[in-house]
Amino acid sequence: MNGTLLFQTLVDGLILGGIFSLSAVGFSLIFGVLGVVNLAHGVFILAGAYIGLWLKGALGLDPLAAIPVVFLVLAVIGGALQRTLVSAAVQRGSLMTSLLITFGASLILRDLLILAFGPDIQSLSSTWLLRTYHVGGVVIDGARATGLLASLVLLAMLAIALHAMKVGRAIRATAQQSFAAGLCGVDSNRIYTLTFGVSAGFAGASGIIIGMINPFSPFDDAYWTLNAFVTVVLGGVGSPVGALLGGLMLGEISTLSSQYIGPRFPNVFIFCALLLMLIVRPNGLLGNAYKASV
Amino acid sequence: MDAFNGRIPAGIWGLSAVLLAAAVMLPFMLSPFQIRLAQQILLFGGMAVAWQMLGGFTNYWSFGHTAFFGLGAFAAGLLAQQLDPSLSVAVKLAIGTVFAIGLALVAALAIAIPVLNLRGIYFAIAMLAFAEILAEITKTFDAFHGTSGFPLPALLVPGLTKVQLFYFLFLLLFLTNIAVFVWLRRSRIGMGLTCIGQDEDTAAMLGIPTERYKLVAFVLSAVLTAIGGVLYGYSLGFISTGSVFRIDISLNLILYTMLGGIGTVAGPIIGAALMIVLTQVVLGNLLDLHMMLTGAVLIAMVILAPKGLMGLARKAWDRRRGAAEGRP
Amino acid sequence: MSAPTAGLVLEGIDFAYGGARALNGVSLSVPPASIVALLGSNGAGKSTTAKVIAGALRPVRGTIVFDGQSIAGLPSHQVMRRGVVLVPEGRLVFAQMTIQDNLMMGAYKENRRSRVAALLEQNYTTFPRLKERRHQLAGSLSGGEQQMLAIARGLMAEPRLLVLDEPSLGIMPKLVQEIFVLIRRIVDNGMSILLIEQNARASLELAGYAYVLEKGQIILQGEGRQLLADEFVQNAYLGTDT
Amino acid sequence: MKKGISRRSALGGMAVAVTAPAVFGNDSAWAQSGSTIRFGGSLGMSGRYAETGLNIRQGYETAIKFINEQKGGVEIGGKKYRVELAIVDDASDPARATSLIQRQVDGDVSFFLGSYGSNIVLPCAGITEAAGKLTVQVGASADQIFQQGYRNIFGFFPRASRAWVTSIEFFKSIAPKPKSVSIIATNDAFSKANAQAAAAGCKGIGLEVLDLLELPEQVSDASSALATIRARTPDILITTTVDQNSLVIVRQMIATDTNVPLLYQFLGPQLPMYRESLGAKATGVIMQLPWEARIDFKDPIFGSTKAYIDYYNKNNTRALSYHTVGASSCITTYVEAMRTAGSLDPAKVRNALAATNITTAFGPVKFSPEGDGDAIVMGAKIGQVQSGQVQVVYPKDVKTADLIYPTPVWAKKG
Repeated sequence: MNGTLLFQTLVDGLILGGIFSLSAVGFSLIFGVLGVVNLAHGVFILAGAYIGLWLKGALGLDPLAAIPVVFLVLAVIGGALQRTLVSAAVQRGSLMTSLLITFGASLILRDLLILAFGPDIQSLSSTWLLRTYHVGGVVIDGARATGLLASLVLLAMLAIALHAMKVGRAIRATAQQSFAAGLCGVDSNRIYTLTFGVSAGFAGASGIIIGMINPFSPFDDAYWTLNAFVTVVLGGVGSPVGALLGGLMLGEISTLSSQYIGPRFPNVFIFCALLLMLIVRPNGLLGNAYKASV
Repeated sequence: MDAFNGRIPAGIWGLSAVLLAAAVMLPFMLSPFQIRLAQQILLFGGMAVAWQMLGGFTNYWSFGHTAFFGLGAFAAGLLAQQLDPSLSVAVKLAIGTVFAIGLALVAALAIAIPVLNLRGIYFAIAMLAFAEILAEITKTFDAFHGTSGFPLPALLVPGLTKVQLFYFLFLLLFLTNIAVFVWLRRSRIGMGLTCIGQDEDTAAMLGIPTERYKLVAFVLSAVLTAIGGVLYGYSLGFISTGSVFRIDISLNLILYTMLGGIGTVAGPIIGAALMIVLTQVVLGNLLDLHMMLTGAVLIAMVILAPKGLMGLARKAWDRRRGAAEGRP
Repeated sequence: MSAPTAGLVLEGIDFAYGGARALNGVSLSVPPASIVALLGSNGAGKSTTAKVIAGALRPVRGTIVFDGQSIAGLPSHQVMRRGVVLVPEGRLVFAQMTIQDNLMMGAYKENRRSRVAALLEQNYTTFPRLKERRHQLAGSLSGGEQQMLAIARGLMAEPRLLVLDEPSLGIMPKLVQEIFVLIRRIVDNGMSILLIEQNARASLELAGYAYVLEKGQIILQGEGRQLLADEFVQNAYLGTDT
Repeated sequence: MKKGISRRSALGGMAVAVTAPAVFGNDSAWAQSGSTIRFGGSLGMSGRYAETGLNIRQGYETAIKFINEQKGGVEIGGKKYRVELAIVDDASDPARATSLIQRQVDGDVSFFLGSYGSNIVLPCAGITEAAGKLTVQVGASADQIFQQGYRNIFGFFPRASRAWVTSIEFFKSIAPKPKSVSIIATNDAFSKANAQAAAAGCKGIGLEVLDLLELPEQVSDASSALATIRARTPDILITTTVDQNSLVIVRQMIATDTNVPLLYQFLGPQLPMYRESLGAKATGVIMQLPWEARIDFKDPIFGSTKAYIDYYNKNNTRALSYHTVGASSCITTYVEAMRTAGSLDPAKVRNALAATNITTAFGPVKFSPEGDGDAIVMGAKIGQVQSGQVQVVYPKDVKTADLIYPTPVWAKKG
């Protein structure tokens, strides 16, 4: 086994994992706080990329600079979705029915994306992103490294918000004991809406970063939802650190199996890791940030 | 809950007999397109009934039943290629079905032991992952031909067109599924499963062998779904991973069940009929918007009728009876 | 309501879970700066009453008035802003948060940082044990300590009426005593308390007035000491004395 | 109470509205009326390859519109007909596709325009073939379709195993002679079949195939495959995957400084979006050109390729793709076959199709005995991106520019 190649593979996995982490954190938060598996997550991500594309075309806004705007737009969409449909489903039916609701929402939102932007593949690339760095024999891909960096910054911001801000405390408290949080004066419905909004916002932001690295089309949503799923199950539910850990594991499993077993195998390995983790530790390595283990 | 031990009322028997007679006559009166729709209603409605054997009683909602569907189709299809080409197709189908049943049995037992210990949403996710693994395996290893696909032999029976023939095969499976489901629901296992659905820990404390009941229901459900896959594969004549390992098949089974009314026999069938007709007839000619409308219908149904159409009907019935008897 | 009355007044509260009647015409009142006990056996409807008062459950019929304002039907996060704070049965602390975070959640409605700091200080003085462990996760505390934390969290909200639901349940007798001493001290500060308990003796000794709830109805009421001497109460709730 | 009733009646109404036409309605909407020729078929408009679906659909629509509006219909056997399009979305789901195709067969549609993806095309072909209906399509090229002995299925593209004939000839013509080749494919039927055909062709002319790497169907990261390519650099790197994956791979090649003397991307560089997103870095990338706008052909309906392009651009905002031209030419081919047959009898039209030897806006059309495009006549040309434009570099008689080989390393481009 070649040392540089191994190191290169590890670095590639790390960089890939950073993007998975950011793309999954919103999914993780909704799952942790509301107990809802949001099947519209992938569409949120793509919507972020498409809104970034529109902003770039219409206003000439650089994709990175568009992140705050995209975050806000997606937060409003996500919050509205929770207010109207998801809460209705949870009240009338069960948590399980929320899966069907978010699936239905994903079909609608995806068709809206196609109507607005067409089925074509698009790209948010900036040519400056295509730069390459050589560090001691290891090649680092500038675009992806930027993605990793942006992911880390955004994840850190979320972690700080959840732990140091009053509203973050309220989100955590609601996730753990919504009844007791209500007794403390927290309006849990508002927290749920806020959580959905923030999560959608993060999904949108990750969409920008994904769009800067890879071309995208409206039909990629299932891929990203599934990846978020795996990331959360590997890392842990509800916390940015869990998402980071899960994303990095996913990235490493993906690149290592691809390099040393064969480039067509990563999916098999990823899903086997997922199943294994579910059986051994259903809440992921870090467990559920809010509740005791299943 | 009078369903467990009471006799099935004569009215239900009568209705069933009429429906069955109609079902047998139907393919000789409908156009091939209409028979194809009926085929799908029988196949997917019947599989939704099979899905209910576990998911209808308990919160163990499998989001990966397409795993067994695809397993059946691939097992029978790949076996048919290995068998002596001089064998008649009917024999190949029969051997393939037996093989698929065996394989589904083994797979279900193997996966059930770890997965049935997971509760609620985690079970759902684990099943989804299981389906993805099987799908990826068929695509990744060339021996399974999942990526490029492979043909299945064409089954012909003199006197029947291909659509009619598969209609009757699907009908047969459909009736089997219903019979097994009704038997299960009326048996001790059904009662146990219902208790598990209410509160699994309490059920276990009451001495209900929860593990065994869940396993029986899961395996039955898996095997019957695999047979559906075998027949579907033969009816298409050519399959690939993309035709049988489809997440939307898993989701549709749940959707049909929810739509019609979970826990009932008629519910999944009504749900399947409604959705298949809606998506393929009413919205069939739309090029752009049918996915969006499907999503909208799905959301509307879940919010407006959380207990499904059967739930609504029952409520309306109760209300009318209540009014007739002068109760509020 | 004709004349604004101080304190909490419940009148004719009915409540049902689905079809099952849980409360049937419950009326009671808690005057300012007093301790009122609500006794009853398991399943009598005590916790349901507490949840109805706190806004977690919506009564089918009846009025709930606190300091002259109707609070019936308000959601719990609004009821607590009116000054009625419930410390729920089973403590329900935020197990995955630190003790300090738990306390700060108690002062959620308070936006002034300085006031929150002062309240923290005040409660740490009352509960020195919590101060020592303020950076530990609440889930690591013992049952009694969690109860302390739950009460402290309630106090952080600066309630005018504290509803304590079974504070002695599942706690070592030594700590129970401590908790009851604490309850008396709280009332000295002008706060009133509705104490919901199965531990009838200690409660009756403490309470100025008490109600007995049975199958969702108030079947007996009177001054604490009076009830302590009541033959029915002795037989039903106090058991054989030692 | 009130809410319950309205909800109930709403659902009841929905159920009736939905089921009634299905059970009792006839399928007259599909029937072939006296003076209209109806083209049926399905396309995947809502799946991963919906972009192709849209391109093909616009090609059909353009031809239909032109025939009806500009030509006032078509004359066959002395009678004037209008043409009409009745395609549906199969959502890449075989159950849906087969029943929708059956509906059209029942409704007497005789002329089908095909979908793509063998798991859709093959079951549908079984239905149309059994009913004696025809299919001409510009999507599916899997060998299996043309090995079933079907008489009524025609395709514009040479089947996958023959799609590399011109490319292999092109490799032979390169100087200095390349010695080795690596292939990156993705795990889907289209890509796999083409990769195998490419590998077989390369071996046939003595090129050493260093690696045949297969990535998952949707590629988000190709870093490990590229590390292998860097470890032993081939003279030619071929990727046989769809646009989106091609772009992922090439961008990662640039970002990881993975250089090869010649990069051949089967699909992708044809797209303007591909070239825009890469800018000057796109220079030198080789592709297959099933169609090239600058080569003008006579077209019996549109007049010429140039006239076709003008008409298309006047009526559409979407950039013209080879699928679009091909789709329009499918209808041209049908109409020409009907004229030759002088009849709408499917059997006669079938024989005329089998004997087709015309040029269309797409180029010459001639089918092999099995029904796929003739590998020589309909084989793709070879293009190369040069200064943001696609130039034809092979075959020599139609080339618009000389081949750049070896291409400069990424860092030297722009």
